[in-house]
Amino acid sequence: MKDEFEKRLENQPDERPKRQALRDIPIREELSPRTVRTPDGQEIKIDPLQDYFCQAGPTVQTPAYTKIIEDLFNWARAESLWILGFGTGCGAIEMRPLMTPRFDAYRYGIQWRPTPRQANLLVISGYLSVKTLKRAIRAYEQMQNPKYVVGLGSCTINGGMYWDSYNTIKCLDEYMPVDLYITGCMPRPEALLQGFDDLKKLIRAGKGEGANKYAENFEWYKANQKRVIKDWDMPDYNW
Amino acid sequence: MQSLYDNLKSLFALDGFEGQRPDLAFVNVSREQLRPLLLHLRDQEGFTHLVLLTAVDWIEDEQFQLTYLLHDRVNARDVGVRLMLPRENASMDSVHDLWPTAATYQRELREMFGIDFPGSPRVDEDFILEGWTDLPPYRRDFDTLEYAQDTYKDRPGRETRDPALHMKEKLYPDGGDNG
Amino acid sequence: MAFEWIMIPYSMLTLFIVINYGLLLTALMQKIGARVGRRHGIPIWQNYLDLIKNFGLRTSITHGTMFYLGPVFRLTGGIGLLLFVPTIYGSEMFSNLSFAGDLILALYFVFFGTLGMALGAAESGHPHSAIGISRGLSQVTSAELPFALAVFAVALQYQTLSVTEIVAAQQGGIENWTLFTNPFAVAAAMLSFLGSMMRPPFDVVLAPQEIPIGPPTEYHSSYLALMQTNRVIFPIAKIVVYMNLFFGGAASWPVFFLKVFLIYLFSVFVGVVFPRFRVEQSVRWFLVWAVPLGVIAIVMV
Amino acid sequence: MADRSQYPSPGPDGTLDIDLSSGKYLKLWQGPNHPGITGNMAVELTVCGDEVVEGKTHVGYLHRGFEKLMERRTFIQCFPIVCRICVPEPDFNEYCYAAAVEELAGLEVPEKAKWIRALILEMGRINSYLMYLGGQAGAFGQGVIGQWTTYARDLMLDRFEELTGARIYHMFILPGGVRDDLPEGFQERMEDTLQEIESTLSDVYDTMFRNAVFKKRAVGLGYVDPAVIDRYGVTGPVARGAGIAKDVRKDQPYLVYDQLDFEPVTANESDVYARADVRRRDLLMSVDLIRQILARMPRKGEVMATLPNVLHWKIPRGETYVRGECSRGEYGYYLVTDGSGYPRRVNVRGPSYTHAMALLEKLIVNVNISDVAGLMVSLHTYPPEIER
Repeated sequence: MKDEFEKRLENQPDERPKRQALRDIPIREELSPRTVRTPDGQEIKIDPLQDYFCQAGPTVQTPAYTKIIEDLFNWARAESLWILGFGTGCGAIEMRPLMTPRFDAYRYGIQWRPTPRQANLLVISGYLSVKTLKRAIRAYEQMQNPKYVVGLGSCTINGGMYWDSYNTIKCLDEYMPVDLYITGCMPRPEALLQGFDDLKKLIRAGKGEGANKYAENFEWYKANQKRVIKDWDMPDYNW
Repeated sequence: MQSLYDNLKSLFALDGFEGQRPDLAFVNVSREQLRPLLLHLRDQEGFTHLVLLTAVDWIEDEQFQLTYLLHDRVNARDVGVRLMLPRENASMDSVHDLWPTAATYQRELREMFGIDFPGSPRVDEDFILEGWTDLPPYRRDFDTLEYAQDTYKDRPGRETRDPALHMKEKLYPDGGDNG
Repeated sequence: MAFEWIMIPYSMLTLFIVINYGLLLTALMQKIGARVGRRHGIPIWQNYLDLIKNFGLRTSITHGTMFYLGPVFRLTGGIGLLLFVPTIYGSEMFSNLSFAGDLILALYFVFFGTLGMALGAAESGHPHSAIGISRGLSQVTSAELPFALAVFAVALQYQTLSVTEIVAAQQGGIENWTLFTNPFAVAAAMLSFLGSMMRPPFDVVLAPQEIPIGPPTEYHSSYLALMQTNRVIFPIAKIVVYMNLFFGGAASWPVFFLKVFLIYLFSVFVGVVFPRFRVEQSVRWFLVWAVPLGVIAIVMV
Repeated sequence: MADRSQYPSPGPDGTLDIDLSSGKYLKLWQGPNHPGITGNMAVELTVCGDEVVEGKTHVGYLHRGFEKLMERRTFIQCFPIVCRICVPEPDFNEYCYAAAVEELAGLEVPEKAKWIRALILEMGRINSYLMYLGGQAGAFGQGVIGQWTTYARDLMLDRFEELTGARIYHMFILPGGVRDDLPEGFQERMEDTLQEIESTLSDVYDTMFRNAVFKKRAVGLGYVDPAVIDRYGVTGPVARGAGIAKDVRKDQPYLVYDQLDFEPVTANESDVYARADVRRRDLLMSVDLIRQILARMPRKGEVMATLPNVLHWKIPRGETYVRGECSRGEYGYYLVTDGSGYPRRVNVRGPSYTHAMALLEKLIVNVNISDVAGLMVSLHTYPPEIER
């Protein structure tokens, strides 16, 4: 996985010619630059994409300075995985059984949080259509470092059944740093539990540095994302 | 169904009537006749339920086929009203005032086939796709495989085969006929 | 009673005990709720892990000063409430900084955290937070009303505003408890207790299916850790007040643990199988059922 | 009730003129990342105070272009992907597709295969309803119901696994019949599962349907006028909850439903509570139907017709529409063939298509924000079948 990632870093993402667009997408009018009249009557120019969002990119966060502290933190991170409750695909249907009596994932410190701010594990449950990819990227960038991504199902690995579909991406790790893949269509809850267990091992070993990987290769990821998302009407890094 | 056809035949100029099943038939109608026919079916004949409205792309003879499928709940029978439409800059008059739900179907057709329905609410908004810059994807001349290959990046190591050829060379290496 | 410096380390000790007990008790309550759903639920030490994890997150985003202060205020509400009422009756060590008029102060602190939270969450600018705050303030206000009435009833009944003296008046046998001497006040107070515990049917403030998850939507990493700490202190502090006012206080730690557990269990027990009220429904419910009880309590004294 | 005067006045074309800068309105997105949304879709709410002034459904987050993909797959290659169209109840895709292909190709399905198909469909219906009950209670904050029903669903998934080898995507009903016969002792184990489900349902009835708070929330919410049922293409439990006994299994019996005795379940209140109750009773009816099927099914016989060489399978030109009554309403496949080895056009007609778009946008107006989730769940919409 690692060396393959390095390999793909070599060849820049835009080595293939882009398909020429048959029509251009107008920017949504609430995002287009305009002049507004403030309550006290003066006219001001605003460019929402510039003014409304913080433009700072992600930064590489160094671990805690002493190893023992970092190990303690890693252990705690591994034992309390908060999953963002975002069912991006059909894999979400097996999330319900995970939270219920048969396979009770709460026993392993796995909980579901409704807001990306508090979650630190993003489960991409199955194929990602381009429209959802946009939202998934936003959700991922709003999560706090350290954060982890688990790709679920064959369709996140190489497209799976939808290898020739015009609307779903293939190989998810082009667009966000994936720590772990769980194969299957769809993976059984036992497979999910096993996958989470392996993820815990990774985190405890200090290998769950996806957020820093994202920060290091930020341009590469952005280039890949913008190649796929034709109407990029959001700031480059929205947190 | 035959009685229904005779009934309609007396009122509208229909060409062609295929009884697919005892409870399902298709009629062809011209563009002018469509709206009165739908109104008649809905109000007189009891076909009150618009099951679906979809299109078929007959690219060989440069035509779109629109199919309005109506359902008669009382007698449990369906009739599909077929209508041929020239293919380039195709446009059709909207029926969202007869069935409010038709607006949704027309939005989808507008997006997926590029058939315009002037006057249909929110018909020009994105429905399923977002920021789509290519041909309407459900047209026959849009090649989804080609699009996927030069838009998304494949993970190396995946190979796909045409099952017929693959089995042929596996089972009949001497190229025997397996038809 | 007079102030002495030794009180400060003593009350810190109280705080320490209460925090640990609260962390374990909250997890235990979650396990009890999970048992109803035929699950095992989280491990008993899960809350510690979550705390460490949230403190250990590397990045955090601020939305301004009040956003910082929100959790601080909330924590202050919890700790203040705990520290100004005697935890263990009669013990020099654990009666904290209680003084003659502490009942009024307690009443104030119960509300304080919510207000601070409102200020902080409002600055986060998330619409869900704003909606949650408006719901929360209206519901807490209507839930406080019967509690205040019940407190006044008790104060009238014992002719004092000092929690210590109220507890003292209830000693000597279970029949002296306010629970039996003034049942209406206790009933009103327990109803309002349900409303202030953020459990169904009165958890419309958090309401994961409607406005996930209400005021704390934007809070993360160490802010969230602060709020978690408060989330374990505040209920227990509140329960201490209830215990002292209505259930004869606690003369030793085992009694304290037992009574707190039972009172807490009451809200969980009610909450575990109920859907949630809409906010106007819950307000109406308090005004129709709880407030008259409080009025009766005052009248009967 | 809020003061209606502050609401926007509908213009001549029926559209509301909402001035967002007036500060009276707030745009609130429910979804796609929201626990109170069914699946992966979004509702764009414009709220005024605590009430919704306008709601727009946004779908397309799950679009995979099945109808396009099937145009470049042979008839037998289409069979494994159709079930992916609707996740919680995939079997109806398999049945409708198989039935459409059989009708156009003139295939005759063996008798026993029909019974097994009906069995599979009813089992899938039970799963879908169990999931719905949990969601409906959860949308009103009663999480424990979801725990119980999902556990019961797991039991039914075990039966599925035993029969088809898969939990979610069974790929069991293929053109010409079904993949396999029932395993040994299946009937007894199914009977145990059914009894477990019935006991769970009685618990659910006591805690959910007789709960005062649940009634307070659900009764009177989301009224669907029976007069607009057909205009909006409403089918299934939503229509039956409005007092219209509309059930494809009864009106146009497919498979073996003409040999089973049952009556469509209806209610008249046409609100969230009535719909939930209709689904609960319909679920009990499915339990009874499964018992009937297992009792009357022929013991032995073929389960698969002989297909032509599927690699060179050409179907003459034709078009047809096949429908079935799934747990949400009428599920249909419109299949057009042109004499080649590939379908010319496949169109999937999912009930959510009309429920989630036109109907929801109509019902959601003047609803309290807290009730949006409950209302949406009560329409029982599954996004994948809207956008395919």
